[in-house]
Amino acid sequence: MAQHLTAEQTPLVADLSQPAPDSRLADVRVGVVTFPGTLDDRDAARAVEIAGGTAVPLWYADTDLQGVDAVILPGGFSYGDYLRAGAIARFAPLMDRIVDAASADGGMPVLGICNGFQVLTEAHLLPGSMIKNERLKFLCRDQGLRVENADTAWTGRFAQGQEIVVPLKNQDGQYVADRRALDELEAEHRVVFRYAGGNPNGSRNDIAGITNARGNVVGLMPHPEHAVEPGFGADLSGSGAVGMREGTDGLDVFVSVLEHLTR
Amino acid sequence: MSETHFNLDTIEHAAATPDTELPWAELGLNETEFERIKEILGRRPTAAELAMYSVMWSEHCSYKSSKVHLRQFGEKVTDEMRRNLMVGIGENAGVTDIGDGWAVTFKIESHNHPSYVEPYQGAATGVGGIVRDIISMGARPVAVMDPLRFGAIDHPDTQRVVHGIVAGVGGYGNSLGLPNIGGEVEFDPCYQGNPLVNALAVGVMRHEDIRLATASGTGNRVVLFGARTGGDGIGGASVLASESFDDSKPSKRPAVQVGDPFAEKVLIECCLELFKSSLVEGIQDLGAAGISCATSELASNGDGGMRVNLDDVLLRDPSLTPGEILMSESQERMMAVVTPEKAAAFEAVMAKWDVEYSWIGEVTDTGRLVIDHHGEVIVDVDPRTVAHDGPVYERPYARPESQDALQEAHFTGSPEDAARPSGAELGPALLELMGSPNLCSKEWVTSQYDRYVQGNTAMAMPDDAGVVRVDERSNLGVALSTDSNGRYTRLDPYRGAQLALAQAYRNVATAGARPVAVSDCLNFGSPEDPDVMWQFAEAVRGLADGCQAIGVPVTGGNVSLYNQTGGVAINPTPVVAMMGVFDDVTRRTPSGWREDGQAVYLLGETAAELDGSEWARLRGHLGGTPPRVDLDRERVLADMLVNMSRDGMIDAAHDVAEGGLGATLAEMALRFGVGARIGLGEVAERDGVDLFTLLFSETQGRAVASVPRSEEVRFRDMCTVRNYPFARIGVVDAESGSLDFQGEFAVGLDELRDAHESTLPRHFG
Amino acid sequence: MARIVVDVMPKPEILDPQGKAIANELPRIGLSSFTEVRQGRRFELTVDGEATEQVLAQAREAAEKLLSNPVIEDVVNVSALPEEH
Amino acid sequence: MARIVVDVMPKPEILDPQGKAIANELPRIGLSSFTEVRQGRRFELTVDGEATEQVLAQAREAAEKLLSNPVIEDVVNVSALPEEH
Ligand SMILES: Nc1ncnc2c1ncn2[C@@H]1O[C@H](COP(=O)(O)OP(=O)(O)O)[C@@H](O)[C@H]1O
Ligand SMILES: [Mg+2]
Repeated sequence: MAQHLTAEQTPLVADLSQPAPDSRLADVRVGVVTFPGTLDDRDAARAVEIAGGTAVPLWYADTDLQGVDAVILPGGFSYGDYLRAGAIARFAPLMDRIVDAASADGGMPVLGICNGFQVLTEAHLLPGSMIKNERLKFLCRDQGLRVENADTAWTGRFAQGQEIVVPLKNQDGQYVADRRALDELEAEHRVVFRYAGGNPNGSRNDIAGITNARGNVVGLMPHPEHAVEPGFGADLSGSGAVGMREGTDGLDVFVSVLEHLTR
Repeated sequence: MSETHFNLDTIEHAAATPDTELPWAELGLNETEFERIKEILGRRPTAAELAMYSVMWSEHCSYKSSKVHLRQFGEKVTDEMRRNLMVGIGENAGVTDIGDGWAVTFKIESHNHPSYVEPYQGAATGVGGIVRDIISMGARPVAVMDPLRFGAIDHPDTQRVVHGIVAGVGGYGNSLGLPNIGGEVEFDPCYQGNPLVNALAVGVMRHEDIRLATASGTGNRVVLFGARTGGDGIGGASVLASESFDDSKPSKRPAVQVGDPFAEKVLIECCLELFKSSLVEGIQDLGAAGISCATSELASNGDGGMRVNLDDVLLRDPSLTPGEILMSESQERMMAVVTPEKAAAFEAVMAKWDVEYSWIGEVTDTGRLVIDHHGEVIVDVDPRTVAHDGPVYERPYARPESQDALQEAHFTGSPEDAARPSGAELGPALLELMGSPNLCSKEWVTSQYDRYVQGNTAMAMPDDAGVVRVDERSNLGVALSTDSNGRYTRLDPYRGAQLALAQAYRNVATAGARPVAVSDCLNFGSPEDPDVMWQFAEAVRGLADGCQAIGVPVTGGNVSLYNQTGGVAINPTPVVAMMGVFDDVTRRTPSGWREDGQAVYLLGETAAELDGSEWARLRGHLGGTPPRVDLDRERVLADMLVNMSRDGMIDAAHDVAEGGLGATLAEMALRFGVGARIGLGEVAERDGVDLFTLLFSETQGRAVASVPRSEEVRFRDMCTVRNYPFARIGVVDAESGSLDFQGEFAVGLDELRDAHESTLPRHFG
Repeated sequence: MARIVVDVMPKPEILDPQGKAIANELPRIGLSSFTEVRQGRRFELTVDGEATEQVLAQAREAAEKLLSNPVIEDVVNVSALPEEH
Repeated sequence: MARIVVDVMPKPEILDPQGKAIANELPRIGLSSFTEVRQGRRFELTVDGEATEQVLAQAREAAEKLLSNPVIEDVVNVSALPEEH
């Protein structure tokens, strides 16, 4: 069993050069894809490094996954979110490789955050889609989430039902799917995160994040990578008040996948 | 083809047809200016030359009315002020050394008029423009801010303007991945037909990465890259497409510019890659006056000349005339100078990011800017005469006769008057103030902006300053605040500008950062009105004197004139942006207390200064003289706040500004939802003011801090040693859920929050 | 029940970043016939009863006042939708 | 030069927040004939030459593959634009 890296052990600053506390985790290579218009790629890479893994930048136009063990599709506005969020990015050459690797026997873990989630739905790796927020405005706030499924590659460190707080920031965050797809998601326990303390955008069934049947592909709208570093995280945490910007509830998403891959 | 066909107005043709009528008046030039152009050239200008001179000699580009005053920013500098200044006024943006080999560049600019015509796109392209200024210095943009001013909150047109502008600032900034870390929102009828959209961007770089807008090295190539050139922003200059110059049918020119934030995001990354590999010798963004500005500035800042072939410019609209191409303000474009050896590497970067580019010319040793079109020379000028030798006006100015009467109309509000509540009325008064359009929570606005992206935001709204980390290893970082008070400045422009400076300075210091640099955006009415010109002259003088007094230089800025509706000018609104430096951003001071039992201290003394205050505004009063400014005292206060923060003597601090001490205490309690017990009797007695005055007067040089019990002795010692007045005015009370002014009145935090947060949603949904 | 369609397009001289992004992408997915793409909006307004001339007049007013931004967009069509739909 | 129009609308069962906001606003500006509003997208694709059957086929493919998301949207029309425009 790999050594857990707790939030207290995490360095205060993203010192990318420091030796990771656990060399087995450090051996895990997590690819972070940059599309034109991707914005939170450096943040996702920083989160991977703070969690103890190794972040590998991947370029959308390449066709080589560089032997990474997992992939993150970060947030942002790929192609300006023009047409529909994620609609153009999904045709990137690298996406074919990612779809293959996610569907292959090994079932490579893939995490789509915000725009990355939108890309995954456009690529049909995950069901449903996102439309404009109910109130039609971009919304940035600290958002409560309930972890509904702690068995995916990206949520193993959480407890079932645990409440966490991470930043939410998007304009097209309202999750929609038809009745059948929703029923199937619920029946198969594939809702991974649900909004807690108020649905911010009108998403069906308060859904904030879902997974595929195998649990290796996860997409969510809020941003766990923005709650990983004390001083630069959320103002709140699921386990009560913390200091200003001290909330680091998102870190366990990244530690989870490192542990999952070193099990 | 007719003789006067625009495309054929070559320099030869111009020399041969000296008497051709030219539309110089339509292009905004006056007769003297036109004569001067002829004198410079020794002939009449070609249509293309006329286009260039007219845009470059416009108020916006040449600062012809403001130059004589702005000079003071350069003259009133001390060695102390110069110490950290790496690039000063005159370049696209100033650059300040913040230590450890890091440099920071920031600048604030206006996009007022376009944002009234088309609020979303006007605001969006305002953000886009200022960000390109920052990139062109060689920096990676890391944050934006947006001081905004709107008309009356309940005016029907305010809806349109507010929704559009806020969505536009957010839509563009969010898409670029730049955290929005602060700004201002003010509502006042004077901005009804002329909202102010000022946008600030800040960028960081290593010292060695600073780039300048110069074209040097004969034989180096000039490249235009990014978006294609369209008819945007030619607007008033559409005479260039009209029948008098072109017998083909007049083409349509867009009334407004549309921003493409995706193109700009790609342009940012693409430029950073160019800088990293040292692929450009000089670089310039394309903003106002487009190619005219970029070519003439690059060439005149360099050591030679430039030859450009206009046929090589990629066009979005093929019907553009040469003059229009030169004037077009299409967004998301850059111009760079590249050595021939690096051209291939440059092209590879463009290919990687899928950015269109075209080589349009080269650097020459002629000292002339020569532009060809269809194989003929249509421009042949000394670039300095276009870029730097524009007209300079000493506009007449005089103190308006009405100023005395205005200054004598003090806010009197007698104690019996409803305008001056006392006793039990003070609770409702505080609630009314905290729910007023200008002191209410701005969350409705700020929640539409991404403040997290890039992962380096250590502090943002609603605290006193925005704070971003620059160096992820050392936690070195900067704090920024923007401030202005048009009402104060209306009452006394000299003092008003200094008040804006003092507030921005104090905000940065309250957050815990050492103030080091200023940028400013001077929003005024028409310079042709002597009253307005007087306001402008006084404000600049106040700002320059003020900067000298606090020892912080102006590094750049922007002047926006002609802000008026009909004949009525806006309140003069000099927005001051202050930057401060942190050795370690994790030491920043939040603006609210949270630890039960901590002592609450007030720094500074309170005088009866209600003229121009928010309270007076609530009662419909504007008159008298604004609060006094003592910048030496501000220096002491700032120094104390920075040291107290660094040495851990305070846990929270918030400056006292608009709304007075009452607003400060209410905001501190609301920040983390923690109440306090406050006793103001002793301070009122010490300062000789009543409770109403103590709560709502806007005397400067004050801040409130919460101090851990263990630090009280050190805290008091520091104040005593520096001879700064202080008073222990209360205790943080985590249980009470209220702000309890003991023996006087109490307001529940729920009630307070409701008053504070419901105003904007109630008006804007 | 009847439906009225309102079509709104960006003015030809106005930059359309969305259309541009789509036009760039189409050849990459093997569709290279198109030289330009413009993206606009289509509204379907439902009325109880028939699409009378009076209702159409209201739709035209809606198109000008609310559904389009006359500074950057043109209303290119307001018409009743044939019933098949 | 010819133009082809592609119209895409949100599926009837998918909530349309923009349409809803417009429907709420219309009565406020005095236009109360409409019981529902849906907002979709209209694309105009330009081709050099004529709108041949082959070009139309490409447009249909573009509509299905890129211009619409079948999970939430229907392509309601792909047709050549009459030349008057
Ligand atoms: N337009 C805006 N954009 C971003 N932040 C804003 C805006 N308006 C106000 N804020 C933020 O809201 C907070 C309160 O604003 P204000 O009362 O003007 O601050 P102060 O009085 O400290 O200058 C500050 O953190 C400010 O930066
Ligand atoms: Mg403040």
